[in-house]
Amino acid sequence: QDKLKVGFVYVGPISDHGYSYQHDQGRLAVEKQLGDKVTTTYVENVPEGADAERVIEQLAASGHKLIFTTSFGFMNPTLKVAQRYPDVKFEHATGYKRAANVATYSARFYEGRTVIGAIVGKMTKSNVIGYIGSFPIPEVVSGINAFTIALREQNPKAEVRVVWVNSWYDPGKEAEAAKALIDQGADVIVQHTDSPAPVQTAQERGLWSVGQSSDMTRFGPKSHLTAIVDDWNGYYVDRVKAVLDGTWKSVDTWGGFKDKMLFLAPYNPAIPADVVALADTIKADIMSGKRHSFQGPVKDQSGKVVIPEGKTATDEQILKMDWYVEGVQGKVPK
Amino acid sequence: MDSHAKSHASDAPPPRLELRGITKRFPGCLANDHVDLVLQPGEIHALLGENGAGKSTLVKMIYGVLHPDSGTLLWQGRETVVPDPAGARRLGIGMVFQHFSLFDTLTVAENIALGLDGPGPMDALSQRIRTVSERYGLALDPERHVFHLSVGERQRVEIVRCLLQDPKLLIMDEPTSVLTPQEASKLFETLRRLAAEGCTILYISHKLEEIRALCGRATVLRGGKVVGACDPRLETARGLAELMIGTELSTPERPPAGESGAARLVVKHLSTTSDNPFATSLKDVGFEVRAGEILGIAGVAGNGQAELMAALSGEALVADPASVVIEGVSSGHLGPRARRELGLAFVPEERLGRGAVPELSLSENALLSGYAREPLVRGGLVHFGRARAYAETIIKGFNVVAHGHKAEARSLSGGNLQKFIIGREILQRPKLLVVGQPTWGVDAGAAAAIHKALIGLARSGAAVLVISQDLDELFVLSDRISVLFHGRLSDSRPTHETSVERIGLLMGGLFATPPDEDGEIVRAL
Amino acid sequence: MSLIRLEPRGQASKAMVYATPLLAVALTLLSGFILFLLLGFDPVKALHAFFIDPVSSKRGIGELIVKATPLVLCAVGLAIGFRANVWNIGAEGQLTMGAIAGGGLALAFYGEGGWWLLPLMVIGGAAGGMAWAAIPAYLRIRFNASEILTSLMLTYVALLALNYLVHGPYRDPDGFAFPESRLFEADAVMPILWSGTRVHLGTAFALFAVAAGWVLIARTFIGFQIKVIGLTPAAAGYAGFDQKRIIWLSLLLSGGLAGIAGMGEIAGPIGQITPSVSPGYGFTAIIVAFLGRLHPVGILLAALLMALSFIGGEAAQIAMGLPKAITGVFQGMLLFFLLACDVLIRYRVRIGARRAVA
Amino acid sequence: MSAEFALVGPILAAMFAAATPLLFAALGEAVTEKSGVLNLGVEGMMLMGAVCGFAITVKTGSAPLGLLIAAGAGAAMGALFGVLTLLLLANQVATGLALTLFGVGLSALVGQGFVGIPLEGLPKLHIPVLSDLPVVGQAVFGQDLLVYLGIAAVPLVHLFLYRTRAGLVLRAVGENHHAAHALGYKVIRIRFLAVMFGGAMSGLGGAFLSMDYTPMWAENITAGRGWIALALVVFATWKPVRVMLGAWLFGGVTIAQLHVQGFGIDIPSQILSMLPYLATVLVLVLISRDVARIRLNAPACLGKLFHPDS
Ligand SMILES: Nc1ncnc2c1ncn2[C@@H]1O[C@H](COP(=O)(O)OP(=O)(O)OP(=O)(O)O)[C@@H](O)[C@H]1O
Ligand SMILES: Nc1ncnc2c1ncn2[C@@H]1O[C@H](COP(=O)(O)OP(=O)(O)OP(=O)(O)O)[C@@H](O)[C@H]1O
Ligand SMILES: [Mg+2]
Ligand SMILES: [Mg+2]
Repeated sequence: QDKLKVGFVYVGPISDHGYSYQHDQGRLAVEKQLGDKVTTTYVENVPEGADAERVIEQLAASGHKLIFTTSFGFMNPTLKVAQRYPDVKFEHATGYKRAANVATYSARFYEGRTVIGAIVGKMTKSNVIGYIGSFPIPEVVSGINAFTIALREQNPKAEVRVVWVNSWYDPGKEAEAAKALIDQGADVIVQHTDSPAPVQTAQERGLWSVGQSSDMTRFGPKSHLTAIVDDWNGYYVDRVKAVLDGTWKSVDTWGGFKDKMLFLAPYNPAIPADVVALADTIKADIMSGKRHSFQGPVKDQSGKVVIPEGKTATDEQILKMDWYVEGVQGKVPK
Repeated sequence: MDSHAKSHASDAPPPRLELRGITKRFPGCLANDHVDLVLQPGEIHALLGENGAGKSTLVKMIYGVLHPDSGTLLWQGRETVVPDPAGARRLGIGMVFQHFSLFDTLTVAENIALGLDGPGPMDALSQRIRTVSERYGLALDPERHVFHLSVGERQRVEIVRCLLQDPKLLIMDEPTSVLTPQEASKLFETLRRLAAEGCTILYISHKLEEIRALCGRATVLRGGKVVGACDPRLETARGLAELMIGTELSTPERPPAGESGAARLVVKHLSTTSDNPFATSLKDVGFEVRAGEILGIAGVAGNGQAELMAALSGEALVADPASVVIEGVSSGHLGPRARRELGLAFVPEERLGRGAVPELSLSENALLSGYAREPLVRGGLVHFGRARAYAETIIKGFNVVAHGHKAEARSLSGGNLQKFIIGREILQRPKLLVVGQPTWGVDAGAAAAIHKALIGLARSGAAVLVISQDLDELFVLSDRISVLFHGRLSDSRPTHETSVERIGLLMGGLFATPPDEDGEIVRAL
Repeated sequence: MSLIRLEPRGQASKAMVYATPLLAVALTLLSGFILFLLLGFDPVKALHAFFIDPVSSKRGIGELIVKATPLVLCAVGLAIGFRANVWNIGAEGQLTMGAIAGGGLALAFYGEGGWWLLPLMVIGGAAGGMAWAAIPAYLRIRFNASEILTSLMLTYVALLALNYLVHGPYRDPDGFAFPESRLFEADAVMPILWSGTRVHLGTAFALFAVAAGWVLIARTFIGFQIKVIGLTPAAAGYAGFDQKRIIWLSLLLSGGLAGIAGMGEIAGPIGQITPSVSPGYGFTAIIVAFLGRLHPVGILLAALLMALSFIGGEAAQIAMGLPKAITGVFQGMLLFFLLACDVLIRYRVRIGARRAVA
Repeated sequence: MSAEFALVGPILAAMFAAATPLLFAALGEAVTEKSGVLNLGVEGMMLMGAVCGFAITVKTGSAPLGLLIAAGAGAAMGALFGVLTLLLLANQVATGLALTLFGVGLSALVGQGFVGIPLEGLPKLHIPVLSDLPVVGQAVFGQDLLVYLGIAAVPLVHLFLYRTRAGLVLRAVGENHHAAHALGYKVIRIRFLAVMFGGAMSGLGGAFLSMDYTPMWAENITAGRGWIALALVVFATWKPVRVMLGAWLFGGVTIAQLHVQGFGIDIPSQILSMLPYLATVLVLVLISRDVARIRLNAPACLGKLFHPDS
């Protein structure tokens, strides 16, 4: 019997050691665990534009029965191709549109940001946190907010300064942004971009940093507190199995710590034990549902209560988040 | 060293340079065909020939810029290969090129340094330049940029560059075509002095009177072959010319001017300013050209000729429209196209690169200016058939030697291209023709043809303005002559009431004058 | 004196004009064969994947055309400018502005469109590209500022402007704040010309541009003026050709065509405004223009070849896991060969030393 | 107020560093262009320098060797360009663009095994008292060595171009290649060397990024800086000192806009990011009006093909 062909479409190079790299790790996990039943194919560096649809269709036309399209910009192309190939299953990451043969999946990255917010709140001395943003999309904005809420819970005087670099991966620009934030007094650099340059810069200046997408410890062993790491391995293996078993359904998966879709890189040994304990507690509480990253009351910058006492933010509120909580400097670009 | 000489009696000193059977082929043409030439120490030797005869090719091989396909070269009796110009300079060969090999944006000293091997520090070089240029009466400021310099001054740079290396052989390719008579005679003095010091001079020129005055021997090339040698002092200019072209030379007849007609071009109080700091401003220039006459404007290049040409052609617009009146229409504000439509035709001094596009065919070059007065464009579309026909008419009517209308302009010799351009303008039946340097670098035969055509045009009722530095030419052509100096124009004189000497003096400004009074003095003379 | 030297031909060789591209492709195949072999891939399979697979289906041919369309549109305009020595290297920015303007109209009339919307978007796209190209034109004419620099810098500005708009004013109100516009409604989408493929009306514009570009260059007096200005500006001044007009014309024309290309992408295969409209078509078009020897028909062929090399690279990734990086190397080689072989048109190669002189 | 003032030093420090890759690449390109060759492949040459310098340093542990190889890799790319445009007379604009495409691919291929490997940056200068001076201390005395090297290259290139015979010959070749040929200069050889020098400098600019600025290798690490460098050469009218000022202007505005964002000023980041580009255009417009100066400095044969027999 023919092996199942599984295709992966990446927006960046698999060698980015960040976003696309992590997805490719998931592909490799599939190969490793189900290698006797499946073959995998990937296409890297696919521009989010007219080209995406062609690549996806090319995979569908060449006999791939399950195709993972791993960037938000692939959403509409995926749906267009899915319409023409009803017997092919599609999985689109981070999007919000589904169809009978298109499932969506994403990770609750903000959960990780809550934990690091608490850690950073304990570690900062200057009470100024530098935050490097890629693009002002809800995923990043909700991350900033979750981080800030947890940060100020530990340290009400702390404030967050955001610099947008308008790129997911530009080491030079990210380093420059980190320098600017450090020069403005930040003593911890948090990033929601994919290159290790901010970690390197923080290390050079003898300050703390938090990585993103993959474990960046080796780029700044003295600086790297931890990192939020995407983990698609389990999900990909599950979904491929579902196709093999014939149990695949179009669902929306939005997994957090509990679903092992993200984890934190090993803590820096320099983090005091009580802070580690605090972080572990928060993580455990999130997993058990005892705690939510957006637990009322949450006020926006004007002081208005957006999430009332006793409530937590709905998924829709998080998915559409385009406002800052108290404690973030500046305004969300619109 | 002398003992190595093979072809000469061992007691006679060997010639400075001997060429034997030099042959050079270019794609599609045999430029030099078994050329033999002997140059003795201390002689001034002329190399004569029509445009395209192969003179420049031959001397470039001597200087190592080109390499012969076959033949041998003996330097002071010894068989030698000149690998490149630096090698030539080491042997003691210097050369002044027909088309200057100068670098506009570099200074005089830098330009000269580039032509020397081991010029030493710049300061010392500047000092040497001053010394040498004073000794030979070729004033030069080493610190100036070349694009500030007049053509004559540029040539001085080239000459001084050669003199600085104490050459044993100095090659000069058409050096005087850009000089005033006074400058030319000064150059001759320099050359005679050099020759007296033992330097050999190989001299190329189309100005046969000069050759007669300067050179002791002449070798004539035709179609790449040596066709004769003579002592030019014993020949007439006409005789030399006929030796060159191989047939009889017809000199243009100049029928007496008829009644001069209506003023076709009236220039009044024409002054220009330019944002280019290196331009010469015109100051209150005024003249008129009437139907049926030829007005000559003499002057050394750099005295405002370029600016006057631009102001007349419309390439530069002037502030006051009424300062240029063509056919009764104030035109100072009109561009070239509108002026052409009024009846102006125009032959610029630069042929290749202004008057014609080198890479384009003759039929396209016919279209270049022909569009204005010939029906070559219809509804925005080019009528290539008619452009071709027009080109062929020009080629036929003006005896242009070319491989038909498809030939690229750059493939034509200088004289033939000039005939083509002048033909292109004349065949548009202009009411007014402005010509700059009509025969610069053009051989005697072609020059005669061009002169004839210009005179013919004037006699048929057009007004013709000729701007030239060649006084002989102006005296052949013009009914009246003015002089342009430092941007000011003298009043015109009927040609027969003045003399080459007087005009030459005016052109050189060889009288002490405070600059602000130039105009007055020019007018007074 | 070297053993191999180039000797100018009296006239450009007509035969070589057609022979050199074939020679270049042959050399590319040969060296590609060696490259793939060295990297441990089956060369025959790889070359097949690169050059044959993509065009062995109707869909593949359609994709080739879709990919070549914006390249042709941009390159035809650029070539006209390059002929006149107008160095517009900012077609990418003009393309982006075309998308911004044309797409903005689609969004502005969302829900109230009609048959008139698409023509309006085409005009808007062209106007957007032209407006963006008008800035370098104005700065060059008025201030003598090099259009090389200004058009390049404005490209970055345009890309950032697009980025700003999709995060803000153009953002889909129902799109969970993601940086994309709504999907265009039917009235704002380019009709498909060849059913079963994505070949859209933009291709017709591209073909029209090729034809019109050819007429302009080869037949019109304006084309002649452009040629003269490009070859010898002084002769153009002498003939009375207005250089400023030609600068305006060629920048507006290339900007307008690039704008249509950008608008064609968003209203065609993309169907909405996204942060990245073009994967560098405006830059690639510069190579295409020169590969096509600045001739519209040549550009058409060069664009197809470039498009094939992009699509072939993807096909090779899918078929045999050839990394993207190798595609870039291979593409570079193809271009080098194409550019280098052109020397044979004007020169012939002579082997053997020049006859030693005397 | 004083908080903002205290930022002047750090902003300057960051500006010098941000300008360095641009400075190297643009200086090299200025020399190349002065010889009459327009090489648009700067981005590709920078990438090859970046990846080779990084790879060698990782493999051998020797940063000087890495820099040497980076320069060599850039020069090799320049030589490739030279073969195509100077010997085979290919169009320079198109070949330069193809070189960039090729360099992007080849550097990614070479760098495949070097992604995700950390590297110590190059040593910083620290002069005990001076580096601790307020405001200028960090900026002027506490930079990476390559930053000083880049700045030192400015007077060196200037002296070479305007005070040495070789520089004079190079300018002459760029001004009028036919005349230079007639005087016996080896136009092609001189241009070849100039193109290789430009490549070597681009390689160093790229290596500064991968070995020092953000010591790591990533595909396309130059992120378009090669293009900016090209624009700066035009901006500077081919003058080394103005190349430096242009690089500082661009780097300075880049850094300054990040600070503005950090202060939370309510201007969209995309608009702020446009500022370096707009500032460059603005200054260019202001200085371009002096036509004579541009004419005096622009190499008249830029981009023109040269064949000795025609
Ligand atoms: N580089 C070249 N390639 C092809 N043909 C050439 C080249 N140089 C010269 N020729 C041709 O060789 C012939 C001789 O040219 P050359 O320049 O030696 O003539 P000349 O006697 O100096 O003419 P003139 O009096 O016009 O200066 C001409 O037919 C010319 O067209
Ligand atoms: N773009 C061009 N550049 C140069 N020459 C051209 C061009 N186009 C055409 N020609 C040449 O012009 C000549 C005639 O062209 P064309 O066929 O348009 O005219 P025709 O048909 O002879 O004239 P008519 O329109 O009066 O019948 C041919 O020799 C052709 O090679
Ligand atoms: Mg000659
Ligand atoms: Mg016809």
